[in-house]
Amino acid sequence: MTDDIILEARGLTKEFKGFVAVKEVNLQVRRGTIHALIGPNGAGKSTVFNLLTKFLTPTRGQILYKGKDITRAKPADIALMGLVRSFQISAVFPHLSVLENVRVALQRPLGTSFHFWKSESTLHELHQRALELIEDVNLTPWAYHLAAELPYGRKRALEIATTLALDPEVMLLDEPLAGMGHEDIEGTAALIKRVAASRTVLMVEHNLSVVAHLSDTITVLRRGEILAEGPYDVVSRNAQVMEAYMGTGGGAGHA
Amino acid sequence: MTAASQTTNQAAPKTATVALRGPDAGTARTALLFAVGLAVAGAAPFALYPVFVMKVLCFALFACAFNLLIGFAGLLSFGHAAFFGGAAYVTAHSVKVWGLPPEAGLLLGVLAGAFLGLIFGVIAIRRQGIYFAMITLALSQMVFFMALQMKFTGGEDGIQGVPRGVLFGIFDLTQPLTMYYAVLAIFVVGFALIWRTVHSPFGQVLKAIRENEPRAISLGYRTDRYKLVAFVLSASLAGLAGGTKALVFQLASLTDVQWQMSGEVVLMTLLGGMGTLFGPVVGAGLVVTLESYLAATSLPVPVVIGAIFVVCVLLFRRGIVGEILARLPGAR
Amino acid sequence: MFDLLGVPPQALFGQLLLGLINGSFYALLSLGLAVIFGMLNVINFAHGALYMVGAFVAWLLLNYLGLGYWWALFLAPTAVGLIGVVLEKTMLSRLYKLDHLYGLLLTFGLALIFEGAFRHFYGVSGQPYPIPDLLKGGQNLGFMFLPNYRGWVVVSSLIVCFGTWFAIERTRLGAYLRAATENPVLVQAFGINVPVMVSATYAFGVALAGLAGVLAAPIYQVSPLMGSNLIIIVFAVVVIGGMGSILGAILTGLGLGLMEGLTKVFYPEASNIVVFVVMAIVLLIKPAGLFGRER
Amino acid sequence: QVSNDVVRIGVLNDRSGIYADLAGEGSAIAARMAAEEFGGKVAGAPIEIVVADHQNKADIAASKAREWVDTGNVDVIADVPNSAAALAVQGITKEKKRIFLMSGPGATALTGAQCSPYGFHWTYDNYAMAAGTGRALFEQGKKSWYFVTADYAFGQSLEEETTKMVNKLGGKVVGTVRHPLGSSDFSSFLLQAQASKADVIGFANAGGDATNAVKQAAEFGITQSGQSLAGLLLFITDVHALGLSAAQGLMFTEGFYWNLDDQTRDWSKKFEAKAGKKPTMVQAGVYSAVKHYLKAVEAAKTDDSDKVAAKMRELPVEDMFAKKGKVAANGRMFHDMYLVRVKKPGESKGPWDYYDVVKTIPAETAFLDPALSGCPLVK
Amino acid sequence: MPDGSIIKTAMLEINDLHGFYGESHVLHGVSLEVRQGEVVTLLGRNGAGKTSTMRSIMGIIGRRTGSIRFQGTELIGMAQHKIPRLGIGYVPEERGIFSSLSVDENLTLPPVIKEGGMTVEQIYDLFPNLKGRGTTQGTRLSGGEQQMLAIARILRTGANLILLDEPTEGLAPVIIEQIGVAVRALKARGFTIVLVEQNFRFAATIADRHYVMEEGHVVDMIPNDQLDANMDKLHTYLGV
Ligand SMILES: Nc1ncnc2c1ncn2[C@@H]1O[C@H](COP(=O)(O)OP(=O)(O)OP(=O)(O)O)[C@@H](O)[C@H]1O
Ligand SMILES: Nc1ncnc2c1ncn2[C@@H]1O[C@H](COP(=O)(O)OP(=O)(O)OP(=O)(O)O)[C@@H](O)[C@H]1O
Ligand SMILES: [Mg+2]
Ligand SMILES: [Mg+2]
Repeated sequence: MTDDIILEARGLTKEFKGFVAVKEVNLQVRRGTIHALIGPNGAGKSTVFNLLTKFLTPTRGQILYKGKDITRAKPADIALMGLVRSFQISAVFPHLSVLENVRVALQRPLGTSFHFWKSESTLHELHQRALELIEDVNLTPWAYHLAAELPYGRKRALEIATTLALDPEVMLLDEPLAGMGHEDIEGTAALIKRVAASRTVLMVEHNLSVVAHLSDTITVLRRGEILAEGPYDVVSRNAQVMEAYMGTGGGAGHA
Repeated sequence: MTAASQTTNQAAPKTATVALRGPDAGTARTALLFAVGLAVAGAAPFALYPVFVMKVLCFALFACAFNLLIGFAGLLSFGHAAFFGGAAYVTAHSVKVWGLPPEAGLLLGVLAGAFLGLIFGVIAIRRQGIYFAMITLALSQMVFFMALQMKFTGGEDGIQGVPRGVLFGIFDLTQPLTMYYAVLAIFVVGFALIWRTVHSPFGQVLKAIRENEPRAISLGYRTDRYKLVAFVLSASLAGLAGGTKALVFQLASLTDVQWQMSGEVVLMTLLGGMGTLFGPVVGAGLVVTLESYLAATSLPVPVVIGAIFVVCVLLFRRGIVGEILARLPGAR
Repeated sequence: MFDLLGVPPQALFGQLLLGLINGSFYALLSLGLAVIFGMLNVINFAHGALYMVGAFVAWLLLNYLGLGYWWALFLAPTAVGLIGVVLEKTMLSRLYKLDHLYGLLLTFGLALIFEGAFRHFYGVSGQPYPIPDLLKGGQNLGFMFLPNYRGWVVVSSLIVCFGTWFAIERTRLGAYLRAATENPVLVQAFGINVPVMVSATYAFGVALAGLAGVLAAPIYQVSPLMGSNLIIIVFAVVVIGGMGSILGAILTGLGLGLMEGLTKVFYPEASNIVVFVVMAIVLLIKPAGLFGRER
Repeated sequence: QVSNDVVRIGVLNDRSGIYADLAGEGSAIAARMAAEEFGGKVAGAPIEIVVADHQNKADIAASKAREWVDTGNVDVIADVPNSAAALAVQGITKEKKRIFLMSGPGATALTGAQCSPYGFHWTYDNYAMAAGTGRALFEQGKKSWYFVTADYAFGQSLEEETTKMVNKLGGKVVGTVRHPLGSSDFSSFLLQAQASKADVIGFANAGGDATNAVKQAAEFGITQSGQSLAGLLLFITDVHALGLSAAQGLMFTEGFYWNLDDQTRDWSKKFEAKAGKKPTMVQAGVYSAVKHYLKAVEAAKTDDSDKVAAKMRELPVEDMFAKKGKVAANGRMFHDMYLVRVKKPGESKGPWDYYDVVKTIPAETAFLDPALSGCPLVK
Repeated sequence: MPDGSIIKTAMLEINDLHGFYGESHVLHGVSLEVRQGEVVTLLGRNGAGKTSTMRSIMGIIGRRTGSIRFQGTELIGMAQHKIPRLGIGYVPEERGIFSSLSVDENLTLPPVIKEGGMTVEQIYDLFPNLKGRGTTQGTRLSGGEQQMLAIARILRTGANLILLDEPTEGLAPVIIEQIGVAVRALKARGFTIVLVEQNFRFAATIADRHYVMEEGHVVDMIPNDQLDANMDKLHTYLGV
């Protein structure tokens, strides 16, 4: 069943000047699932995430994507291979319109990105696809607004639309719901669920109810090591997890 | 790694400057303005002193090339004199000593600009903001010292008495009006190329990089390469301007490679309006006029130029054209 | 010059010592730049001009008030510091919320004004400034003749540099400075008077330049142009060192002085560009500079 | 017979940069003094003087000169320090047939390959400064040289000219160190020069480079150890800037010194009343050149350039600046030069009393033989 | 330590507060009151003006009008750096950990203004994650650890009014519980606390009263003991 594994970390370790943030992590993400990474603060979730998306280089260990070793690849390269991340703090191009934001992601496959002598109108053929994506995330009324003018939640939606434009096989989301109000959380969670239908998602998230609702598999990290893994029901009943992460309220802290 | 630490600092994706908006103003209006400008420039040699207008055009092209970088890629180069002056030397030398026709001389000048741009770019492009400015400044100072020491540049005498020659074997550039229209044509070509670049697929990516570089990386763009291409493009156009200037004045001298020249082009762009298409043209016109006016007064030139700098930065950051655009209804 | 390729070791040592003297000027100036940059995020292009002003204040004190070197050593940096306060309060402080490039452009304009004004009033040939009597003469070190004054320059600037380093890296004040650089609003919200601290820092940074100016006056001509070429080299020093640390600025300054000294022996034609060549190489290998942190 | 009924003289020089002190407004004052001596009129037409700052930029000089000639009715351009600027203006005046009176620039090319029938090189040139000094010092018994040379065309040509002269006379050059333009610290170079034990350390550089080198030589006690310092291009303003205590003992060649004789003292006093300081050779040269030009206009009764140029070559130059001066075919004005030594602080009797004139260098040996200049006008 | 004589008197009174960022007017007449020793929360949707209210108190908003009185002293018009010296501590939403400072330096940065603050030992007991990380660069801590550090450094200063802007954001449930404990402990020691929260279930466990904000002003005040009765209303306000 190994070919079912789209992204894999083997013995992943990251040390910062003697401090071991991630220790011998073996992680397997199956194709077509939503996989969540949770754990107490400082457990190493973001670090694992950054290692997988090449924004950090591992001290030891190996990262395989579709069976290929990408341990030494550059961030831009893995994006080209279909492994795309989102940022913890919303990442849009503020002074481009929503349409242009999405179009920037769509235009690369045209192969004209270095063509400074071509007219911008050669990009108009992308508009239809861009508008479809925008429609998907319910941003149609905003399509011609500058991204800077969007409210926070909509920015997140735009970011997801932009990411989808790359048609990634794997999406990595770092705390996609952080800082959102209740009204946005539900919408965004639903959106993630929808877009995940045809791809693989790995996310870091503290909002347990969302994690419970969305994810197929949950990996719990503690002090850089994997503490437990499995579906929510299993993991949430693990005593160690309760002690290290959920606390007595069993995660009731969050709405 | 670079990018990792950048992500943590992305709270406010950097827009290079407040002034860097405006470029999206309506194409129709741009075209109209351009037509008017062209008409004015076409008639100018009959009303104004042609050499003066040619000088303005050379500097306008130089400033536009510079603006391509600061205004549309968010990179402040403080070393553009190296491309401008370096190309002037190469054009002057190839025309005078090798006896090449002016078009070949200009082409070599452009290539020299591009080559220097490539070297500067490879070294500087990995750093942003003020670092980038300081590195380009330092590198251009190195080019200055080399220009001073190398034999072919004629040291502080410069290359003098450069023949203008016959363009494409047809246009005799020793005729002042022919020279004038040749310079105008060069300017128009350069300007059009810049306009095209800004409104091209490449320009789009550049804008995206300026707005949020880590995000552009995560979308699969190797941003350094885009910045490098923009840099080389800008350097080549600066080279075109420098080569043309060498033909107009029939000389190439140290003035053109000095760091003060880099400062001057920054001033032109700032005064006219960074990130606006026409701003640098207006700025260049003003600065050149001012300098030729000041030459005949007893006012200390650097003090006046410095004061304009300070005033622009403190009160007038959008520049003249930027300010007009900002006030024009519907333009933003 | 080729017969110099087999330089005897003592002569080499002499040249190194001379390099160290230049290095202490670089260190003093790049330290000032680093302090200002660290705090205000401004690349102070006017640094070279204020170095020049420092030297001129010394000269003016001597010629109009008859106050000699030792007075100047104290008064000139103070005067330059006061100029700094005025500049910061009236101009720079309006730019902090904007892109840092504007600070560079503003100070560039200021540099032109200072230089132009001094040029206008005092010409460009420069003015003489004598070595103070106490430091006249020199020591025969065997391998070279070391003028006392140059010895004094090295010692005093090293003391100032390391004193500054200690104050910033090892004291609470330094922590305030660094924190306020990053997030002045928040530091203010902790009850620290940030605007005053910022002005004081700028004043201190430029006062260091003024001090360097006074130290330089007896060695070089006091001329309006003395700062403008130096500043670009100091920029290169700062880029090589990386803006990360104060210590980096000091050590790189000294190191490059030595490097330049060696070049003057082995290949003097290149002594003006050696710093830039080093810069290019360092940047290719270590984009953040030798001591720099990636931001 | 005068075009536009006015003789308009354009003084084009550096009014804000490194040559502002030795040329600048002082040159304009000198030109006006010459015009006043003619009562403000020549050949029946009023004399007018216009000035402009070329900011040491060749292109500004060129465009200003062009503009003056094309639209400003300027008949003659004077001064133009900075060789690049002068060469540019020479090209234009040649093309446009206007008289060009050069006092400020030093490039020998101006009377060599780039000479012009309308160009007159008046005050000094690099050859006179270099070769003249080399010869004069040799005759003083100083035979071995060490050069501290600014590493660019100008410095190298000074060094080359001096070397040629020293070798020709049988002296020798024991070493050279080339420093980049704009070096502020010369201690390394001086140390090397000192170690060479040459009789003379020659500074083949100018402006700030030269003054810093001289000042630091004093600091390292080089003159005390018996070596002589020779400047190959220094002006009285440089000595003024250095102060006597740093400059004492320095030797170099001058084209003019205000304190030479009664005539020079007299004129310089008038100049000082207007300018606030004593004249430099460049400023005195502007006066002399303008005066000679006006004399030629008077004699030719026209301002037609060809006729005036012919008259200028024909008439002897005779004023407080040049005694029995003569304009050669290549445009070089031959006059006596002076080898000077800077006084010790104690010897100076007042402000600007800086020189002992060691030797008068006769015009014939001071300048390069026109036949060797490479100027096509010399047959 | 709070002085016994002013117990039950108003510690903080805000009246008709208007706040602006440049041209944009974001607070439209906020009025509220916090008494000595109380824990009060500000609830409201994103953009309701909770953070802006706190920033107004600290004087770090663009411009403000109206009245803010702290223990009787008017804060509007007062120099920014004097406000915290009266005894107000602020933990900003974005945490504000300094990357050029080590964890220790971050912790000791705010000057101690009054007695009664926590000692470093007590802080480590409260947030064990911070222990032993003293020399780490501040922003190298994980998101949650940074949040702890941001709270911890204010507890040291002895400020008697503490403004906490979304202290639980990004924290693991266990840590949230710990923070709840800490807040109750502080309250017991007499501190007054104003808390911005999205997470009103957490808020309900610690607060005395809740102010609900909408579009730049206070629309309701619900005492904690009447929370259950007002649940429906609250749900509409917050859009849950
Ligand atoms: N560059 C670094 N240098 C030193 N320590 C680091 C660095 N980056 C992370 N750490 C440490 O590694 C540990 C794991 O950090 P990480 O950011 O991965 O945690 P996390 O699980 O994402 O926590 P949170 O939920 O709070 O965001 C933390 O203790 C952190 O302090
Ligand atoms: N620096 C600023 N400049 C302009 N407008 C701002 C600024 N900061 C906040 N605002 C605006 O002020 C309003 C109130 O924002 P505030 O941050 O106070 O809301 P909040 O209730 O704290 O929301 P959140 O739950 O998202 O933190 C919002 O409309 C916001 O867009
Ligand atoms: Mg994290
Ligand atoms: Mg908020």
